[in-house]
Amino acid sequence: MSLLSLEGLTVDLPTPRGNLRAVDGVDLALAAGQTLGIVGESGCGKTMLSRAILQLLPKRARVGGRVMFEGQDISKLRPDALRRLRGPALAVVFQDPMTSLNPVLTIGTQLVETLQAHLAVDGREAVRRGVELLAAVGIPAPEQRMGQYPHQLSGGMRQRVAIAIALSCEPRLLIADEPTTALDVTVQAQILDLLARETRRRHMAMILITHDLGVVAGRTDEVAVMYAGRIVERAPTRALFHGPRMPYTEALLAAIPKLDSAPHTRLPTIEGRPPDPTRRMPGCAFAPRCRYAEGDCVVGKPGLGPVDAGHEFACWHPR
Amino acid sequence: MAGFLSRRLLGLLPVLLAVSLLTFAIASLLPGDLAYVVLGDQATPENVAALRHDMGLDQPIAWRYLLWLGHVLEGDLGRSFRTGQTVLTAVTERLPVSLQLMVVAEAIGLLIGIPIAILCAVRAGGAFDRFMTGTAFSMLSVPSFLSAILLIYLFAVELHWLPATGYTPFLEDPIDNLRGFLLPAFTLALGEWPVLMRVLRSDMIATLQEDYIAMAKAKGLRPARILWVHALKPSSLTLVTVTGINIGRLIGGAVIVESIFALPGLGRLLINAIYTRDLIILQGVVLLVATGFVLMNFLVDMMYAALDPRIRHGRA
Amino acid sequence: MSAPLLEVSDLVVEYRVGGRIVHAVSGVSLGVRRGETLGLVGESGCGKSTLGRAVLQLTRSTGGEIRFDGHSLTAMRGETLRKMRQRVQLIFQDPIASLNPRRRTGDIIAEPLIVAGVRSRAERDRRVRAVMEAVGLDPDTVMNRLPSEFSGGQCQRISIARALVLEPEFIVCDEPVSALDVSIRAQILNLLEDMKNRYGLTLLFIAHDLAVVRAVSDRVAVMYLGRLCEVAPTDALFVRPAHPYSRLLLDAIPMPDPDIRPIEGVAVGEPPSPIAPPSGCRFRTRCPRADAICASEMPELRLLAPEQYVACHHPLTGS
Amino acid sequence: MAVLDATLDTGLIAVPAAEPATSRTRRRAGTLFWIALAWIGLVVVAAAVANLLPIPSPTDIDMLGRRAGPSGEHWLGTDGLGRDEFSRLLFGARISLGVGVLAPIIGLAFGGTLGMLAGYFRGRFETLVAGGVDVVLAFPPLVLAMAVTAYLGQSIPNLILVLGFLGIPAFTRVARAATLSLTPREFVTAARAIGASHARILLRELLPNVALPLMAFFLLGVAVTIVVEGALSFLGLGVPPPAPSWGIMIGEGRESLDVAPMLAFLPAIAMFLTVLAFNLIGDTLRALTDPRPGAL
Repeated sequence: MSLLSLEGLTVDLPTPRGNLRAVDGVDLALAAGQTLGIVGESGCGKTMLSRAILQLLPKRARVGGRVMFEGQDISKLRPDALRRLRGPALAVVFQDPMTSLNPVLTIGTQLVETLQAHLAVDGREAVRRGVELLAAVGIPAPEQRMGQYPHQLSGGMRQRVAIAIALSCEPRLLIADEPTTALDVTVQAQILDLLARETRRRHMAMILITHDLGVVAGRTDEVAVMYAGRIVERAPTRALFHGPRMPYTEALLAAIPKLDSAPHTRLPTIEGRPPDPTRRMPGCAFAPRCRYAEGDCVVGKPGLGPVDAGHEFACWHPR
Repeated sequence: MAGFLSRRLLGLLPVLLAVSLLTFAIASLLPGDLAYVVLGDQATPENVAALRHDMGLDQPIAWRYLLWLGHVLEGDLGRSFRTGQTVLTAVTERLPVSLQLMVVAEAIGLLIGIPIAILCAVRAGGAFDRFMTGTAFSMLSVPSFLSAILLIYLFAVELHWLPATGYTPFLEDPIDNLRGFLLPAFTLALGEWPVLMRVLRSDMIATLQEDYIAMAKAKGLRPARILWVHALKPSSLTLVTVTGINIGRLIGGAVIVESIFALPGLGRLLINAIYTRDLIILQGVVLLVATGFVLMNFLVDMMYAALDPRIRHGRA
Repeated sequence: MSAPLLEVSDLVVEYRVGGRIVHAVSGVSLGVRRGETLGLVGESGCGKSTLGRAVLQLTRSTGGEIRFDGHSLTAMRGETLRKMRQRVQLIFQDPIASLNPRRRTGDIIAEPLIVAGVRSRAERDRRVRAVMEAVGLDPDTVMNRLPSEFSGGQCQRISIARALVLEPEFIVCDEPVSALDVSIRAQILNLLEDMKNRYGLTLLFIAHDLAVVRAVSDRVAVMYLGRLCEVAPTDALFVRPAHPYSRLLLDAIPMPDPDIRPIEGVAVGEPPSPIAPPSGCRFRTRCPRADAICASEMPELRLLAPEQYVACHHPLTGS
Repeated sequence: MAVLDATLDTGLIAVPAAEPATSRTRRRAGTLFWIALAWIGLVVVAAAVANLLPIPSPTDIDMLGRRAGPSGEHWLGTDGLGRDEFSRLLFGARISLGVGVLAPIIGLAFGGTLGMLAGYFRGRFETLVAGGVDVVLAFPPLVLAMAVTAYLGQSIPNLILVLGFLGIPAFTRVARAATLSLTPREFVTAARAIGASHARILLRELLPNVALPLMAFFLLGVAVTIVVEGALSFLGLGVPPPAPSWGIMIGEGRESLDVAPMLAFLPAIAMFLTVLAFNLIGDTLRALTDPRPGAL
């Protein structure tokens, strides 16, 4: 049985310009201990997808489909039951640790309250475990840090604190939503290392959401590519990078500047831009920008079909 | 923290100096010679000249300011030439009445405003929220003298529940004292709560959309803890400022309310000083009120630093 | 070899924040030759953007000199400086913030012409239309719209058009693509290359993304905490970096290739604060090769290989 | 009304974009907005044509017909001195609106300029301006207005001057805050990079962006000024009698609350509705202040 499975998940947001379908029928499964990368450009719905899994969508959002976690639909859970799940089962690391940590509470408070909300520990024990966690995520002088406020730490340290909080109750699934986008490249490498190490050590499943194909390449078991609210291709990481079937994935890979190409080589581009998500279109959402598009592409939406060895894609004319 | 405090205290000095200068300027540069005011219409030029000399009015203005400032620093704010009372006695006699009025009014305002703001923010856009924001918005357009009249009409003229005017010192009869204060304080509070409520509501709504609230939910904290610990503290910064500033500003409202309800407070003292052209009292009271306001602002800043560690650590 | 078009010598930029001095740029010397693209890379806070703005004297320098085409910009004031600025232009990172939200596109692009004293409305209109077409915008549809009606990529085109309309010789590109999605990024990078060829531009290309810099630059300068670490031809820098920091930057990039396993533990720590930079070599606190001399003596930029300059006591040689 | 001053200060500066306008509340604000505009239009027209209408003079005293009920001759009856209530309401609108609009114009002109210059040039000048604003704001505005009008003499021009002066600090704050937040934006740097002069940057780049918040604040300022003028007149320190001002009418009506409450309530309602209308329009404008960055 998979740890998490999404079945026909949709998220609709009412906007002044009409209904915005942020997530459009996503099916996805993740086994325990596996790491899944979700890649997509801004506005593709990857953040809404993660918020839907976490049940943290804005109130006005309408959700369809099911979010099955360990066999129960968590979108149907009562608030109490959901609360008990968050922390010990499901945890999250957000993009910007500056905004995801409360600026007026000390790091110690934010760590300890999480421990005390779920584990039967007294104050002293919670503090002891908090210090341990900070040390585990590579924060020097953890005792001192407990009394400090987020703004007194550097960006990388703040993200380590956020990770420590997320790990505090030993979750079975960690959702990391662009965890390194706000950080510098040398710090990004450290944070990605830390996440990889902890998922291995704790046999924890992780969904790593990012816009950067480079981030998922070396650190995930599987990758799903999102475009206009749908998953357009999903495959074991190596298969996806070596043999992308969906033209969007192919184009995305080609558009990245390579470290080994000569200067002043022209980059292959994807002309145009993603469709307006408030407008429903009958065919494949990528068709208007696709080099291989034919008449049938604008008529019907291709479904996500499995080919071999877990490689699935949504395209009428795959590569 | 000590450094922060001393820096802020040092910054107060020029402001207070400017406040004294402006007070003095208003009182002395305005038309209307004090000597004429004192002596009345029958003054002869000789009398006036003599009095001007006695009062030091023939000295250069800068010198007069320094003299006055010197007296002020010694605690001598002058003496009314109408009643013979010193400014200090007049103020100490009336200050408690105004303070009681302002504090009770602000407390009622907070008591109404805070719970409503929180309820509105939690269900922003809901029926209760829309009703209360609409009400608050309308209340903002009701000047205090209007609500005073409305309250008097309702509770004193029609229902006869509360006295329309009158003041009983607290020590004489606490019950009567409170009954007398109820209408005036409520009048001011009616204008206060919408301000406080709107400020807290919009800050709270903004805070509730922050990532750290999503994070707090994702950590599985209880809703009560999220609301009271994670959301309220960062949202209350503007509320603290407005509360502080408004306590100072209520003195303006107190002038009207005290004169309508015949309360012997600072506001009445001020307005009487204006009616009778009692410059010394006016100047003294204005100086004290403005100084009080500056000090109140200082306190607000300190509260701010206590609430927000970023300011405490010098990253305003 | 021609004389440099832009010559920065011993540039120092310091400013005060809350009573403390930030050492943003501390003694940087650099030349940009006519017609080349010099890439300037470094992490946030290394002073690369400050350097870019100092070139236009938008940030006044504290010491040193900047010469453009033989004229000292640092010595210029008032009217002469304003005239000179029209030969040097700037493209910003955030395409939306760099356009006035209340002015129409046509007016935004015409603004430099008005400031430069082009009186004739017809002449301005002609040149605005010409430059719009050059950057791939349709003048008739774009002219009367507000920036808020455009996507990030299109705003960046408008921004580029504004920089080009006076036909400058030199453009400082301050992270021009880092706010854009991968598919749009390639379009803008290609556009910059085209414009460079068409208008005979010299570019100072500031970025934190080494792969992007690789794609456009002839030479690359690496900056760390207000100082230059290494200046080298692009190929040399990417193939045999001589400064340990250049090496670290290269190793930290997440490669979009699943066969390259990320090396864990390549990066340690985070850059210290530019308010209190370390003595001697500023990178020594994170450098695996640091020893006593690095703390006591500041390394000067010296020639290591043809055209490859490095500021390090213990440069990497060989591979 | 002192309360309202604080609302203006903090309401506008501290929380410009925090209000989440769900589409429904927006639409509701839409209808209310037009009703408010219509009401103000009505009041303006009534005030403008008051002396052309076939109504009795607002100052003719008729001691025999005091506090008369509505009749063909006196549509809304007469006040405590037998003056026509309807006529006094219209002529009162003239004064309340006149003072209410003219005084904030002074504040807008001086405060707006001062604030923009301070926010743009920063440095000592800004410190000085900000300090001056703090000092003036330390004085309760109503008290200051009372003191100054008492000594300058009660006249409508004096009232406008004093209330206008008292509005300067608030306008300065708004303009400075808006300018401060705009100046570091890249489009201003871009203007400097093309060699635009300070004057051009202030007028072409900054002013169009500062104008809308200032305009919103101006409308809220009109509301506040009407209230302050009313309060001063109510206390007998504003518009000199026998000129009809809503404040004076409310003050006079208050004496006869027990026998003729309408004499206080009619001008009170007029004032409330007008102030509410200005607040509404100002607030709607404020909500629109930030142009949302376009496409999703």
